Amino acid sequence: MQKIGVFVCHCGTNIAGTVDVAAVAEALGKLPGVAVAADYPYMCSESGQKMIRDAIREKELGGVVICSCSPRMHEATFRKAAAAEGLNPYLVEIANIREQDSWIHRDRAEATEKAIVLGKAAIEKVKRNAPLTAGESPVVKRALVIGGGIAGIQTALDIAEAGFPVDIVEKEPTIGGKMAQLDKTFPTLDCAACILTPKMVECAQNEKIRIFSYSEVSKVSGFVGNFRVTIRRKARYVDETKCTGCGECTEKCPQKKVPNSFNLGLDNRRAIYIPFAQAVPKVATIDADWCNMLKNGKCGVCAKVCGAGAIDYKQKDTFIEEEYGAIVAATGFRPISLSRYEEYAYGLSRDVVTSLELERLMNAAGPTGGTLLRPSDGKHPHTVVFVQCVGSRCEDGKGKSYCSKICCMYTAKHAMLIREKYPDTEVYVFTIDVRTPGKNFDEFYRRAVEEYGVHYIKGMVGKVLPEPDGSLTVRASDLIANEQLKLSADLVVLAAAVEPDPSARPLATLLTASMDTNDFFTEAHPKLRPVESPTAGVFLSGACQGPKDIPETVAQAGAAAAKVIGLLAKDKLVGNPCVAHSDEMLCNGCSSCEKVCPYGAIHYEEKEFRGPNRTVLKRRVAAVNAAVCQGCGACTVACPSGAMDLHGFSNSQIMAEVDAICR
Amino acid sequence: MPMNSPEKNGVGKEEAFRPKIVAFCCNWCSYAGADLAGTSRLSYPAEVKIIRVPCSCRVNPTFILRAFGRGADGVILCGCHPGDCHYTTGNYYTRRRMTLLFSMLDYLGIERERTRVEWVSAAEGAKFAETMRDFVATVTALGKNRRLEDLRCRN
Amino acid sequence: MIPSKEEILRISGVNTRKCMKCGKCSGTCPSYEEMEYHPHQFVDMVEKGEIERLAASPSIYRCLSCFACVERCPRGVEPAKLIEAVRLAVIREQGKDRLTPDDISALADPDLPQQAVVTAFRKYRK
Amino acid sequence: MQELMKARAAALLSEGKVNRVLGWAAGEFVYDVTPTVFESREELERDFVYSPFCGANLSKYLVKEARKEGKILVFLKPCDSFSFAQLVKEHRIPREKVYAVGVECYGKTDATALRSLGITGIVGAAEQYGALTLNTLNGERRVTVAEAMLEKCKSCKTKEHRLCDELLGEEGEPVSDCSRFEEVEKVEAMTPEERFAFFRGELSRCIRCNACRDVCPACTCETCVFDNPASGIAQKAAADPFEENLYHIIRAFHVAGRCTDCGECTRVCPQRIPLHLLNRKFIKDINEFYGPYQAGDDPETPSPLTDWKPDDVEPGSAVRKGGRA
Repeated sequence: MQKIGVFVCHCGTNIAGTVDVAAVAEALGKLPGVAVAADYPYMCSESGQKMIRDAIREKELGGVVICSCSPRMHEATFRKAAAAEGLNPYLVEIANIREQDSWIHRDRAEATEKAIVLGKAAIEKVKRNAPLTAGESPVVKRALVIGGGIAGIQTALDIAEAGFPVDIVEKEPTIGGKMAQLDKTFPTLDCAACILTPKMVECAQNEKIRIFSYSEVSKVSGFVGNFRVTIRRKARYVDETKCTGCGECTEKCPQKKVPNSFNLGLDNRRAIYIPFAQAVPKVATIDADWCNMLKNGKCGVCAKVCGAGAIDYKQKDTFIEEEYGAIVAATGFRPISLSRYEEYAYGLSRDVVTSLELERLMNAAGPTGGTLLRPSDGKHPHTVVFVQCVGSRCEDGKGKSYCSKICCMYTAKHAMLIREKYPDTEVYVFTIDVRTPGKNFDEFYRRAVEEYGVHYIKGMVGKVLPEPDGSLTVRASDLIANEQLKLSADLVVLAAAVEPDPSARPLATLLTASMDTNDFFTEAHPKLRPVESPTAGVFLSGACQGPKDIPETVAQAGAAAAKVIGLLAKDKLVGNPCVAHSDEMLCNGCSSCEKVCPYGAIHYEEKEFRGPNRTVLKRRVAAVNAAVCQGCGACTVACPSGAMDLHGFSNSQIMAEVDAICR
Repeated sequence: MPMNSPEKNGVGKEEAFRPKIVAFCCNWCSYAGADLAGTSRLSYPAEVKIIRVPCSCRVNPTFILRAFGRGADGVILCGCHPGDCHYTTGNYYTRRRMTLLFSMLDYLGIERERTRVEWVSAAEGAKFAETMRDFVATVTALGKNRRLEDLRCRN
Repeated sequence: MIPSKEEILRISGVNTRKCMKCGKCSGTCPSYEEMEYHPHQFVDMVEKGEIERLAASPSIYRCLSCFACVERCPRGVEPAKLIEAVRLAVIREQGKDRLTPDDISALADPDLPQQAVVTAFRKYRK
Repeated sequence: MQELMKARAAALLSEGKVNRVLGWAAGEFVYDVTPTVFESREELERDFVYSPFCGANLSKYLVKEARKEGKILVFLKPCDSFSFAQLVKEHRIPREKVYAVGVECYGKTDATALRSLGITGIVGAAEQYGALTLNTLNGERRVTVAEAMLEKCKSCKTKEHRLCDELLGEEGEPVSDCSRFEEVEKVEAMTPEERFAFFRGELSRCIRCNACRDVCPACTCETCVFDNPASGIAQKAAADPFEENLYHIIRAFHVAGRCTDCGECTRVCPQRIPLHLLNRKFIKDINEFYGPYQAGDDPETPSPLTDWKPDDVEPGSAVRKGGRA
């Protein structure tokens, strides 16, 4: 029989004051299997630990129970002591007779009796403990950042700064994301390009960073420290290594009628294009949907003008496979489609635009060269109406139930910029609330009102009506004045709600990372682990986790990078040995466990088993990836056959504890 | 002997009845909450014995039935508040499982007050102690658990 | 008897607590100028239990039941249904019909679609 | 119908589309019908039956049968097809190894019920248009199908099949006036004392023969926890009186969210314990708490116990709501 040592701590008078520790040691010492039972003033002290170590050595103990303070306090201490003596640390159990006994009970007899029961339960548990060894797995010292917006850029830069190689996968031809499309940034009004493009260049020049633009992640396997990722490099029909970005082809391409997606379709570009002047990588891309050469083989102008010989109409999608230790999701956001909000006449009048479109209309590199002109007739607007919460805070089935967070501030910015550049323009902002929590945010909004004379009106716009004369009639309520307003506007700007980029959902499936009902990635803990996904090794950066402005995004990007660096700095990952494991002889392969696992730690294998009469049976059985499992035990209860059990908290251990307490 | 004879169920010696209570506590919230109750010296009856589990979702209905079978008078399960689970979703599964189990026990005529699920965070030491006091009082008032032991008793 | 707030909520099936006071209902109401109390005020007043004031106001007959407010409300509050409920509660009372058959000849003009008369008749009397 | 099924089975066998047929075989008595695997046209010709007594659900046998070489033909009544679909959903049966033929069913007959109607010595039975003609040693007797229906058929929920490759006979429709929860509601309406007494009366008759488990199409575990000494709850005979209770609660819990309410447990119980009352209570609770759910209905919807919503009902209030006492 396994020899068990029981050590009862006085904790000075903390325990001994209420619990008769000697009596506890005596009572527990009489139990079958207990080889030694002793008490001592401070078990956690050097001499107390020595007492335990001596007993382990001399009595050849196979298990140790320490009746002391909470395991949350000193479990690690005592495990270490046992390990030093060659006893597996997981053969140590703690009976909590301080926080859960001596400190809460005053009656000595009662407290002593309870201490004995708790000791008994721990003894019964330790008898069933198995020596556990934490699994180790190596860490591939390379990170993958999915998404090349400001979030992905910042995360990649920070990781590279720490000396680890990083790859950025961006689905567009250039990194930069939404921020590259913005004009100015709140609350400082510095220009987005001025602060973003240096970072983009830094990414391109940093030798630790590789940029896979016009690429997508197509397959992910493995687990924390050892992901294996397949990246699809979409054919851009231009050899990236040869293209110099001179732009000759984009000038000569005869297909001029391609809606310019970078300018949100407000103007046109060619079929071969570089999205914007500061694109990284500055490489042309052929839009296969519009290129005459690719569609019907009639053209080839770009190939002719390209001095570098970079054009390759025969280019195909290629796949590269790479290993990573950590993956960062930075897939960002986009404004929702407004097609279902007919009342605002978006799509009916070209002078009803979204805020992101306004950014382009005000951007010096935009379709109007930075002069604010109405898209319909190119005239200066004299009355501009902003509508807030278009699709945000909506439970009408058309929009999003959450607050998009950034609209109040960027609208204040837009209003301010318009008033500054065109003082003759009247600006109205219709709001439900103005939400400005953030450093210098409320001051910024107040400046818009007080210094720039923007008219903020509490109330919503009910309808925008395009008039035959080209103007827009805006019907809205002014709740403070208790009036219905009818304004004639030249331009209406809608603050469309933001939503996660649609590429996030399929990516989450590839990563087995969980998402909320709005398709934002879920954090491992909403307060304490906000930049980690519940899936180990997957981190979250930027608006893919929830609506965020630039400062917040950059802060979170840095935090995600720090988490990645912390992971990559390790040579080996030592797992928690208290993980689930499946008895494949009992497993039905029914997938119940897989469905409740929050970490995607369970997969299925077809395995061969010996059947009756020398036959071989193939069965589907569950297998737990110990490196990914966090040991919650949800699967153990979902499993109907009892095949799934948890190391360290096994069914038999818990039932032995129950028995010891109840008998 | 008639089942409800005073000698057998101890009526008249009510003050001597001390229920056996098993409390399953998740490691991250409720066990820490219990520790906080201890650190704050908030007393609750010694009848409560805590079993530490990593997450409330580790608690198999079998454990609860086992406890009753072995003579427990009440079983309480504590976990993180819904939405605050250390493992993100564990307590949501717990909630469904225990809802169904308790409903079944009630359906079988077993006093529903003998089973309880309570969400206690690591900061709620006072709530933990209060919950335990209340639960022990409830179970004590119910008296000894016999329904789960005696279901097949023929007379 | 003017019904209670609970009664109005029950008849209309509206949850006034969902209102976030954005005023979009009133921003969209074609009958706004005609009304003493506007759609958003209706929601607010029902929520505060001021049913009597509403019931006494001619506003309840000014609502066209066009349901623009119902269509546009971002929170699904459905103000028109509240107005409908209050109007119903009023005309259900003895002798409170808004319209009697005798009134019709005075109202009728050749441009008025007959359907409007029928609708008004259905809406304004028991 | 029987001849139609026989012919179709024989055809599929000879085409080589399947190499075995899972059906019902005649026994010594006409009401003693046994699930059987037929391997040849001759065996089919000799033994295959589809009679009013073919209540047995064949889907569970597929778990073992589908592991063998070749494809197997199975005949499924509507309720059986739900069990089949659920087992496929749980990966217990490889769908491609089974050729499922749905057969129409208007309720199967309970021989015990016939006996209590005074009909004994049955040597033949035929069903047409809801009427049952029984040849007995004492002459011909006629009853309606409804009069002597199996317990499970009385609360039939649908006559529509799931997941079948083909149908013989007509496809039915869901039973619109299915009142399968009425019995559960009756028990719920009792006081706790009455409920306790009721179930004590029922469950105390259990002899732990395990028939309910062995027939249950949701109980297909490779090794049942009650047969596994390591599980801590294994035993054939009750160690103390509580064990019976434990056995039935655990069994019901293990199949909760997976039980299709096929009613086989009650059909095979030699002690006539209404075991479906336990399973149906779980189904009713699931429907009320988490929205209507039918196991085996479709391959996607997650089982309610492997799913959750942030605003699910709390255990305490749920019991108060469900218990009503």
